[in-house]
Amino acid sequence: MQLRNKKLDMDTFLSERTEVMTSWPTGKDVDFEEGVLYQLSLPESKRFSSALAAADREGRTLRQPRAGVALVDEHIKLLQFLEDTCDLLPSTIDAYTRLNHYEKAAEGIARSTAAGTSLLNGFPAVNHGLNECRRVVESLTKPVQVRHGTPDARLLAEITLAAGFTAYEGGGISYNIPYAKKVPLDRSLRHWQYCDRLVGLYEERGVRINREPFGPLSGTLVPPFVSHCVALIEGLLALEQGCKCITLGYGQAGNLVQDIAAIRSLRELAHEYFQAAGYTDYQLSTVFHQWMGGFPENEAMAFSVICSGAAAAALAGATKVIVKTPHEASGVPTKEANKQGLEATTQMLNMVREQIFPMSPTLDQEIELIKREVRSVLAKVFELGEGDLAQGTVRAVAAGVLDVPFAPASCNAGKLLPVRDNVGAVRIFEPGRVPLPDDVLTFHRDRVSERARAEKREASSQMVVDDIYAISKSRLIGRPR
Amino acid sequence: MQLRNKKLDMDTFLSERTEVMTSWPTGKDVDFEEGVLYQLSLPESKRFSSALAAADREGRTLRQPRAGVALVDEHIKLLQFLEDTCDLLPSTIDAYTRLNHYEKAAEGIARSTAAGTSLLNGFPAVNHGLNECRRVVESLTKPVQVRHGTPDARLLAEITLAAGFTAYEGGGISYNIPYAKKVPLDRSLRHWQYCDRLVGLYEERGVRINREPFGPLSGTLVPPFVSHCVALIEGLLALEQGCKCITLGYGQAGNLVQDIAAIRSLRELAHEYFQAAGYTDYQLSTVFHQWMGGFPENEAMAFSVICSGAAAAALAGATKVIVKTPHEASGVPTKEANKQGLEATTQMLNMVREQIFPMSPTLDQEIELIKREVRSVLAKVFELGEGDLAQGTVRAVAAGVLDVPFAPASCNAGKLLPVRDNVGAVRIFEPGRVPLPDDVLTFHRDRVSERARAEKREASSQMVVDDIYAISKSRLIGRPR
Amino acid sequence: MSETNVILGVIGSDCHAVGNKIIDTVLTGEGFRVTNLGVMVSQDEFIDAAIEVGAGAILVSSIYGHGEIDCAGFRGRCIERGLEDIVLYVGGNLVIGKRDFSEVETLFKDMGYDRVFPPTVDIKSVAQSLRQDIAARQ
Amino acid sequence: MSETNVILGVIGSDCHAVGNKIIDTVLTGEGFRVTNLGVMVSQDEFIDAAIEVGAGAILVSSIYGHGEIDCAGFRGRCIERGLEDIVLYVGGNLVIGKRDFSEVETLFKDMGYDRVFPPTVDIKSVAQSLRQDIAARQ
Ligand code: B12
Ligand code: B12
Repeated sequence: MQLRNKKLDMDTFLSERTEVMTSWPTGKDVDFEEGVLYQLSLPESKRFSSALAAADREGRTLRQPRAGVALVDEHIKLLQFLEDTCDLLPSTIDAYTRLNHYEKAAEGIARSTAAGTSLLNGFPAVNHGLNECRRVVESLTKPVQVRHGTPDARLLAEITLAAGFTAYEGGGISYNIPYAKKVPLDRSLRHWQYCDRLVGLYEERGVRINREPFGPLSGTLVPPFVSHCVALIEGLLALEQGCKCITLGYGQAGNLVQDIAAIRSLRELAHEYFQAAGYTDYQLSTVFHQWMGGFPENEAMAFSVICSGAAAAALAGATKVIVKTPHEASGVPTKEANKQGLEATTQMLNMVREQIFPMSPTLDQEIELIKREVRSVLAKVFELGEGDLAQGTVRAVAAGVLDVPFAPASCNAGKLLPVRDNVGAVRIFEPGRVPLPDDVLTFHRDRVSERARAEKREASSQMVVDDIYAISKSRLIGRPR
Repeated sequence: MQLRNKKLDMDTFLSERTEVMTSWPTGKDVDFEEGVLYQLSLPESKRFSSALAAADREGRTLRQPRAGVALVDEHIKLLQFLEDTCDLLPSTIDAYTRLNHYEKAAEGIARSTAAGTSLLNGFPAVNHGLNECRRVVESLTKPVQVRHGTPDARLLAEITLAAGFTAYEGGGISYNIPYAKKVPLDRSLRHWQYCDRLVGLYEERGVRINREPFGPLSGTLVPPFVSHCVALIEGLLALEQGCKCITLGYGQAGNLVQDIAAIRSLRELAHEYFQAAGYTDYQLSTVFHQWMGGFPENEAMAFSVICSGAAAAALAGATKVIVKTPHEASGVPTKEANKQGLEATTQMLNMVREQIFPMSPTLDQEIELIKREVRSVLAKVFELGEGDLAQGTVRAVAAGVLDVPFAPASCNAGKLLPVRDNVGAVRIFEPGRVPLPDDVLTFHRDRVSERARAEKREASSQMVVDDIYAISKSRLIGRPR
Repeated sequence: MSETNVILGVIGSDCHAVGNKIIDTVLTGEGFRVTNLGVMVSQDEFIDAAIEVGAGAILVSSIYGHGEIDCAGFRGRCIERGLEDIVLYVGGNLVIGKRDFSEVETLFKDMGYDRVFPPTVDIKSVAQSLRQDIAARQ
Repeated sequence: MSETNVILGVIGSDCHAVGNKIIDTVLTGEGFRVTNLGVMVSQDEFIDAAIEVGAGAILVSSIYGHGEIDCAGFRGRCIERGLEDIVLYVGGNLVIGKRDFSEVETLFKDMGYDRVFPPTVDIKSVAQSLRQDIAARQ
């Protein structure tokens, strides 16, 4: 069947569902109707969408860590340990589960039990199954989200949503291109239509599940318009399947003005595109990810990176911020390090929250720039799809119109090369085949030349590599020493 | 002899000098001419003024810790440990020495030797004397400043300057009102004329010594105009005695716009007042102190406070930043904690340095506000002095025209009460007898009322107390919970 | 001797004035008659004031790190000068450096202080124990 | 067998692509003939490629934390498939969590890797030892 951006009809969904639910033994425990009842029985305090709505109303930025370990009891202990210091909880899924390698995950669980410590980089929710996942939800007082990186996340969604998780991260582009190598894009888009439809079905039963496309993509010098295009497309695809609570994301680039402009433009563009597509009944929020690229190994320096992200999130007015830890450069954090990241973030949010970043022509210009870039690329996507957004997306990625820098997926062109300008904003060094207005391209070129002149060297791929390492080497801009 | 803002004549200086040099045995080792030769023999790399000039030229913000322990070898080890991670070094003097209680300092040295750990809160430079101080300077590669809080710092200046320290902090107001209880202001001003004149004499022999009035005063909700007035007066008094290299300081208030406006207005006002007074041949720089009030005990949170200060310093364009540590709330930091503060600061400066905080009407307005406040108060100071700044200062403090909040000195009125407004800027709750234009007072009153309305309570001294505790309790503004 | 008369001050060469002003405000608000000697108070100045007003307790602050030196011998001096039963509290950043509070507490209790407080203590809660301790000594 | 032929890839289910691209660029710049298998490479894919191009070394990356599982048994598998002498390097965030590097090094050396690298290693310096190690095995 050809991929179309159209609500999946119930027959298609149900016949596919049978297959999904038998793809691993734990699928059989899930009963949708019973899941709805379970979700309806949860207190308001565990509902993600309610927390987001309240925060948006009060202009607060909520704190969410990443966290997941192999064994259920340890996972619960970890989240309980973090719960006081954050507003929203995660369950970060391990990398085997993300690629549906449940046997490997089982091996990881077994080895972890034997070793007495987690040997998996996340929580293998599918292997643990419905009841164990419910034990997680029931041991906590705050809303819990599934955070992963799974091109085919159907079974994971069925299990975790029935288990009372109230938010689900991901999308057909954002959980393919940065996370997979050979998964065809139309396949991951199709599988995410299933997930979105499932969320839509819960919504129809009165259960609001928050859906969050993964904003930061490769986390490495992604220009705001690139991730915005992906976020807006995935938002539209989700709305079509009946999702109503959407959180669009963005990963900190490091230049404060650009980061604030990114969050503000993202929110405005979302309303623009969602409403143009005829959706009016939706709940929108934004998420700001603290720096997603390479971190400094030194923990005091890592705190600084964390704090710069927390400040930017608050000044930008993001609804929530995803928090890093001082162990980021080294490995999955201990629960103590995880909490330290949250504490530093809390302090910064509390010190910055009430402050207002003044409007200025510079900020206005940056917001306008991002909007024009997004509109230019999305116009081409719609054009390529001859009106169908899903088809347009597949073709746009194939054509390099949508192009994510430094991503592993073979469907991605990888021709666009970003680089920082002389004030540290992420600009375009090589546009590849991304269709941007001429004056916009000239603007980027001028900004990059300005930096090249300041550094007395040509802009080159070496400059890009220097920028990739920069923050881990205690710089924003990878200048020659 | 009546205090006058006039260069001390050589006879007066020399007869006073005999008395100073015999006030403690180590005074006798100092020979001014030999001190000049020693200073002239130092490499450029150890000269504070050169480092500041280079930084100002390159638009960089230099890092300086606070550090001082009882024993010389431990003090050297401490500074050597920090040297790589900073640009400028301190020797923070212990509190007994600051009050000329050299016998007590001697007891502290003896007990520290016995205990094998420092029992003093700083480096007792006078007791250690000339040669031991030179050993400190010679063991280091970077410029070293004397940082203290000494109303009568004449002997300390004689010893440390002859020993090769190339910068001297303090001033007759800023090292009296926050640091002493019963020292008459005219006396401390007179003693600081001596220090300034000594620096002037070095200058006349071709040895540039940097002079830095202590900006933050009580470190507790000091409105920018209050500390600016003191800084400008002390700058003018120092210039009169022949000092040529002046660094004016300011302690972070916590609202980013206000902090940036403070540093920018400080620099502009300094040129305005210095030039109006006929000084043209001087070297000006600024110093931003990371938050000087109560810190949170939690170290991750303390990192956040440190980082917010580092970011503000860089965005404001201060020439140097004085760095706090994660141990701030608890006690004199270990050398490791001290280095961590520097590392976090380094990372933040490096990530923010090249960024430009956009000009905006809000920022302009804040700069203008501070300038008008300062001009209004200083006009009164000059008026009270009938043209003499030193006399004007004594009378202005006595009259509550110059008024430092929360200071211990009995000469200080303590009638001015500051409080934060609804965006966290420090405003005036009770002006006391500080002469500000009516519209300025109305502005402050409106801002405070706006906050009071938001908090649904009257502005009161409880609100002020809440603000004093706020940052240590993980808030900028002391809102009721 | 009024049971709510207390002496407050910051001992030694210590200039930290902010906490002192707050303690004064809070204890006064709680109904104590506070004689606040401010900063830089010597042992004898504390004792003089206590004798003068017939205080039930002396509250010593030391913030700047020389507490170990400045506070030593205070109980002995009180006894010498006839204040056998006076309640002695001490609080602040009592020693140099970040040290385990339980260690610091022992150190100062051994010096004869009745209670020892870290900087994070809530002053309202102190008011309560202060009232009790003074009553117990009457 | 060309002494500068090397195989590069990220083992297991690991998607971290950035470091891989950089190692490729640097080693290519240093004159190696790099066969870069990219991310998510199985042990047998590494060996197939090494046999195909007659590589002197295999450079395994593991960034995502499952290195301890994914990298085990690789030396044995190389020997089984006839690559007795191949130089085996491994680097990245090899284990779960922040662990002392010397421990990690021992763990992976015991698995039969010739050299083990932390994420902070300078790739240019690796090029040098790589050349020597390959030469020594010829
Ligand atoms: C960017 C990033 C991502 C991006 C990756 C995008 C992409 N496709 O490339 C995204 C967001 C998608 C991502 C996803 C995940 N990530 Co990730 N990610 C990072 C991050 C922040 C930077 C990695 C990076 O690009 N660094 C820059 C490059 C240049 O450095 P590098 O990768 O280290 O490579 C260099 C060296 O390691 C060395 N090297 C590497 N291999 C070899 C081999 C040899 C022989 C030699 C000599 C040298 C060498 O040389 C390279 C070049 O200098 C790191 C943390 C960090 N380092 O700050 C975490 C990190 C690597 N991620 C981690 C994890 C766990 C994950 C996830 C499982 C999600 C999760 N649970 O958090 C998923 C992975 C899913 C999967 N299937 O793999 C963990 C690994 C934990 C551990 N080992 O204990 C880290 C360390 C974060 C953390 N502290 O938890 N991640
Ligand atoms: C503001 C400040 C200053 C200002 C003080 C202005 C003024 N005159 O008041 C200035 C800049 C002048 C200053 C100077 C110095 N300071 Co200072 N200062 C601070 C700072 C940042 C905040 C203090 C404060 O006002 N807190 C807010 C008030 C409300 O809290 P508080 O003072 O702790 O008081 C409360 C409690 O302690 C408790 N409490 C106190 N006493 C008692 C007694 C009893 C009985 C009870 C129940 C409770 C109690 O209740 C109070 C109210 O809640 C602290 C560090 C911190 N806390 O973050 C360092 C700190 C106190 N300073 C310190 C030092 C060493 C100095 C100096 C010697 C300079 C130096 N070497 O760094 C000089 C002192 C010179 C001198 N002669 O005293 C050290 C003390 C180190 C130690 N104990 O190991 C600290 C801890 C910083 C540090 N980590 O190095 N300082």
